[in-house]
Amino acid sequence: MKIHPHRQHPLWLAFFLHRVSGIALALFLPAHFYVLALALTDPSQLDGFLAWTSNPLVKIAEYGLVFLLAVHMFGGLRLLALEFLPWSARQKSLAAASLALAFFLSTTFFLQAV
Amino acid sequence: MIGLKLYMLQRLSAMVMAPLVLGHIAVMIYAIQGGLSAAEILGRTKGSIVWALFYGTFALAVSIHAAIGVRVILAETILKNRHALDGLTLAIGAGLAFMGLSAVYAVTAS
Amino acid sequence: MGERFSIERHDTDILILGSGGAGLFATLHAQATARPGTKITLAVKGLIGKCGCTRMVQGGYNVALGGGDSVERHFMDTIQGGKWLPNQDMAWKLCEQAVVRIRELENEIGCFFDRNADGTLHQKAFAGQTADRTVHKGDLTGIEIINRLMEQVLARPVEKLQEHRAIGLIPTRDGSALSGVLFIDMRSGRFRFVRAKAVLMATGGGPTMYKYHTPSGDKTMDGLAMALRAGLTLRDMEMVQFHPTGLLAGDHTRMTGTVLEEGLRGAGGQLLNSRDERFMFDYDRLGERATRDVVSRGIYAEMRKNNTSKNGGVYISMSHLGPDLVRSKFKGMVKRCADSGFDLAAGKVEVVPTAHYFMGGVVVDPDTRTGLEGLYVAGEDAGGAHGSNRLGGNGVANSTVYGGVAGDVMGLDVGSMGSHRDPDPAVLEAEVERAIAPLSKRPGNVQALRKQLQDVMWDHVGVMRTEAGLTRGLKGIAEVSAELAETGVPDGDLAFNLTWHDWLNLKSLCDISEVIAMAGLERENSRGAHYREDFPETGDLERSYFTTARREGGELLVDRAPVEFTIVRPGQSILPEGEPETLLKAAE
Amino acid sequence: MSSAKTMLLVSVWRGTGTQGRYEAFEVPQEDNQTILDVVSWVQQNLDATLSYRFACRVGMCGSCAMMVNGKPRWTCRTHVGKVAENGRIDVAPLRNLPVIKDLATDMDPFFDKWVGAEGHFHPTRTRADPIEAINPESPSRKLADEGIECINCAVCFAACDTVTANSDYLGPAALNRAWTLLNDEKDGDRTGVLDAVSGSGGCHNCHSLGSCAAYCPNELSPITAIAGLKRETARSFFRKGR
Ligand SMILES: Cc1cc2nc3c(=O)[nH]c(=O)nc-3n(C[C@H](O)[C@H](O)[C@H](O)COP(=O)(O)OP(=O)(O)OC[C@H]3O[C@@H](n4cnc5c(N)ncnc54)[C@H](O)[C@@H]3O)c2cc1C
Ligand code: HEM
Ligand code: SF4
Ligand code: F3S
Ligand code: FES
Repeated sequence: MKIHPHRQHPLWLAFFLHRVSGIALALFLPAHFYVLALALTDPSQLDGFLAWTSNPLVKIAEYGLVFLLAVHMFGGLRLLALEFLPWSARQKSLAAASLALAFFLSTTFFLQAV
Repeated sequence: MIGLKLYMLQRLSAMVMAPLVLGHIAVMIYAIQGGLSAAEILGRTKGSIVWALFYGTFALAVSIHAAIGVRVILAETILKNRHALDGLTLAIGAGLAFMGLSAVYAVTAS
Repeated sequence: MGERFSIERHDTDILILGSGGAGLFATLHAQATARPGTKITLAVKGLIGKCGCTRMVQGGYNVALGGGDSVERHFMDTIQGGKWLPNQDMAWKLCEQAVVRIRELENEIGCFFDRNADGTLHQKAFAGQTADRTVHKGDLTGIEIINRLMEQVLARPVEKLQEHRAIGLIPTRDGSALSGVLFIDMRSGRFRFVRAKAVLMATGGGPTMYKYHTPSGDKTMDGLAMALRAGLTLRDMEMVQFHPTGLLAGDHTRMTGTVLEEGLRGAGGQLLNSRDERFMFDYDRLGERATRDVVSRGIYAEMRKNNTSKNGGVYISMSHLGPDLVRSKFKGMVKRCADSGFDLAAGKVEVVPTAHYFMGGVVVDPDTRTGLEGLYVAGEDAGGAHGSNRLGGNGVANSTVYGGVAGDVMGLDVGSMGSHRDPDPAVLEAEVERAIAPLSKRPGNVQALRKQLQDVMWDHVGVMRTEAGLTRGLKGIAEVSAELAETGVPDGDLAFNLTWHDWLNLKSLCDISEVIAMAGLERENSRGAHYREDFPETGDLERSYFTTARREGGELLVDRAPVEFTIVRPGQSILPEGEPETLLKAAE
Repeated sequence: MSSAKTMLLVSVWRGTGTQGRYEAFEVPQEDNQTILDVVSWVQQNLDATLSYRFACRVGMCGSCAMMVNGKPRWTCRTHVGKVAENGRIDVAPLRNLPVIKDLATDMDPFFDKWVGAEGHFHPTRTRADPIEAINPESPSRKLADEGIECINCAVCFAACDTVTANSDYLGPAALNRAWTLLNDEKDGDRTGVLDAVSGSGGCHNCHSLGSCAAYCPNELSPITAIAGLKRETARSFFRKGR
């Protein structure tokens, strides 16, 4: 996929990541709630599910999920900072820093998980 | 297509969630160390008002936040009708809140 | 003529042509003055507020705001700058009303001009002034003025006809009054005739018939050409102001001719010839800091000696001041030069005198009324206020002051006017025929002809003039006109057809070029912007005359009329006894 | 003079409304040549019917903006050498505005939004009053000054994908103007401006994409101005509940 020329700058990419992670989280959320609600109706099914999650592939998927959450959160915090704190120019470094933090956090999670 | 009110709701819910997400991830990292089981999770959460409040707030905030977020994306892509948008936002928000609170109830009610 | 050239009809009460300082102010004032329900229409060749020269004003706006300065002093500077040729009543009203207009701009329109540390307006002195008088917004004063005016107009219920080019003033059958204006709706290529009870012409002159020129591309003397055809009298038509430092970047770029600001020379910029010598001191004691006309002539003389830069001009050099200083002090200019590949801060930039402003225009009274009932003229289209030379900063003051006056006067006048006046169908048809003439001719190169006219005007009717030269110029203009009459434009799609409009532009320019050359022949002395090498003297000030030009039948009649010294006579002053000649600290 | 001229391969969008296609032209390359010069050369020498718009030719009027190799630019101040890619240049009408013909767009929607953002001064004094003394160094004046030199070229408007996606959105330039008004001590309708930018097409629709600031030829920063509006509207939301 070619990124349109007028979009080739860091802030646009930051927006793109934020949006993609937002949608992904929104799609995942009902599933997550559903699984947890199983606890009420059928705890054994939940256990089965949790066993399934120790599968390495699923682990990677989970890692991805936490990564998305972290990306989205720090991206969102970056936006909140931009919008509510009267500072400005350092946008690009903020965008980069939030990505780095997200990466760090999710990697920690991943390392703990394996 | 959002005005000041929806904007404020989305930003406020985001601010509420930020610490909760951090907390959630921390719990997960901690929990995962011992390998998770349903019993273990439930053992911790069942009957705990604190956990109920923690996840209850989270569920409400995320419902509001995600519903508005999805609304914006829909409005900018495929759904230009204002009434349909309003309806859908409400439906998504309510749906998520119901599912979310059910889940919280499931894991915390004793 | 068929369906294609049918004329759409339209009515309004007040019609305003042009959206420079004059047109926009007229719109606002007419709206405020006229009875509620009066329909006001603003028609413009480009987009509202985005064309014309007011937007390009850099230096600022002259207005006497006290602190020692006075309307009297501003007036005396204007008269002396104009070498005693201005219509004194107009010059007076300009200086007097500028005070009101600047308050209006700040308080009602929302402009914010540069301030002193104590919060008062900052004022500086342009050349030819005896007080710090020029109000400004950095060096982008025009953008601030026009953007704020434009917003006000856009926010009001005014009818907007954008990209509507006026091509003819259509009188009534008996010729006693104006019926309305014929337009080409440029976007569709269709004709539209708009009847109006009162019409303001504020199309802003624009001497773009010179090889090097500063005004925006939409200005091509359409207004004066229309007025001439309508039988109105024009005055001071020989008076073309040249700015000494236009950017010279080659024939192929539209950047060529655009202004490098006056302040560069003021700050110590040096003009160098091909041998890297400063030559201005050969021509004037003040060197580069002499007035615009003197420096323009100095550069022109040096160019005639063939001591020229690569593209045939001279160089301006700032680097001796220290590139960093230049970069910080003239940020906009440095960036602009860099965009077209020049390093103003550390290198040399090629410059050439460039046609900047047109002092000549329609004869009007101080209320902007003309000899034709229903027609009003303001701004650069109107002659008289500046005489032979316009002081820097008096241009935008003139257009905003008289635009406002026109709006007030029209707003009141339409109240007492009855119904619309019907047009003379013969004139209407003749104007359409004139405009569509090139569509049935074999297409040729309009651009080459424009270049040809620009060379003729530059060489023979330019910075320095002689009888022989002006006569050659007239011949050259006639040749271009004749060839243009035989040159066609592809008649395919007329919508947004720039080449058709280039043709019409050139037609207006040819018509007015002829008048400039004729008036130049008529003035047998040298005043302000007009310099005759064969008549270098100023002439008797007491017996000052201005030139007039009028078309009658097919003939151009050029004449002289005595200047009436209604307020002050040459050699006298209206400043109180004992007032110092200048309030400026002597320039080192 | 140089020997054989290098030729630029110029691809120009031709058409009206939504119908159109690219046409290729060869234009001799020159020193000091701008994109506007290239387009003019095509009209003057190759195709007399090519439509485009310009006025001042020095970056003051904002009439000449187009998409050049996919990016919005003021063409009269864009040097060919800066944007040509291997001697190739694509020129198209500005994004996000209706096309009248070829490279000329209808800028009315842009200005309608300028007005919609309450982008005009609201006086409290008249021409009979003295001019207000204002400290040029005051924080609010400095904020206003930062955004005031907009030439309404619509480059930011064309760069912004939110404008593309959301036809109600007022867009960066109009909101930037609203922000300068809000910081103008002389302006008399703060509430009106805040209301105007809080509607369904208001500042809250901005996703801080930043394309506006990345392409503004005058180096203005609408993204910063809009953040300011979000802050001010939020503040008034808490204070007055609206
Ligand atoms: C680069 C530059 C710098 C300048 N700097 C200064 C300065 O610092 N101080 C100063 O006092 N003066 C300055 N001037 C002069 C000043 O700009 C003019 O004196 C003044 O702005 C003229 O105003 P206007 O309203 O008469 O015309 P303009 O502002 O030129 O407006 C003319 C309008 O008429 C329209 N028009 C033209 N033909 C037609 C037609 N056929 N049909 C419909 N509409 C038409 C045009 O599109 C335009 O909208 C400068 C001029 C230039 C070019
Ligand atoms: C943890 C803290 C979170 C923060 C700080 C946060 C912050 C934000 C912010 C500021 C926006 C607005 C972006 C814009 O309008 O440009 C946003 C959008 C969005 N958020 Fe979140 N968010 C968080 C968590 C979540 C979660 C858990 C979900 C998923 C369920 C989610 C889903 C969305 C969606 C779908 C959008 C719309 C994206 C868009 O408009 O591009 N967010 N978020
Ligand atoms: S903010 Fe910049 S890009 Fe946008 S219209 Fe103004 S000058 Fe042009
Ligand atoms: S590009 Fe558009 S989304 Fe906002 S930051 Fe600029 S207006
Ligand atoms: S032509 Fe005026 S900004 Fe380019």
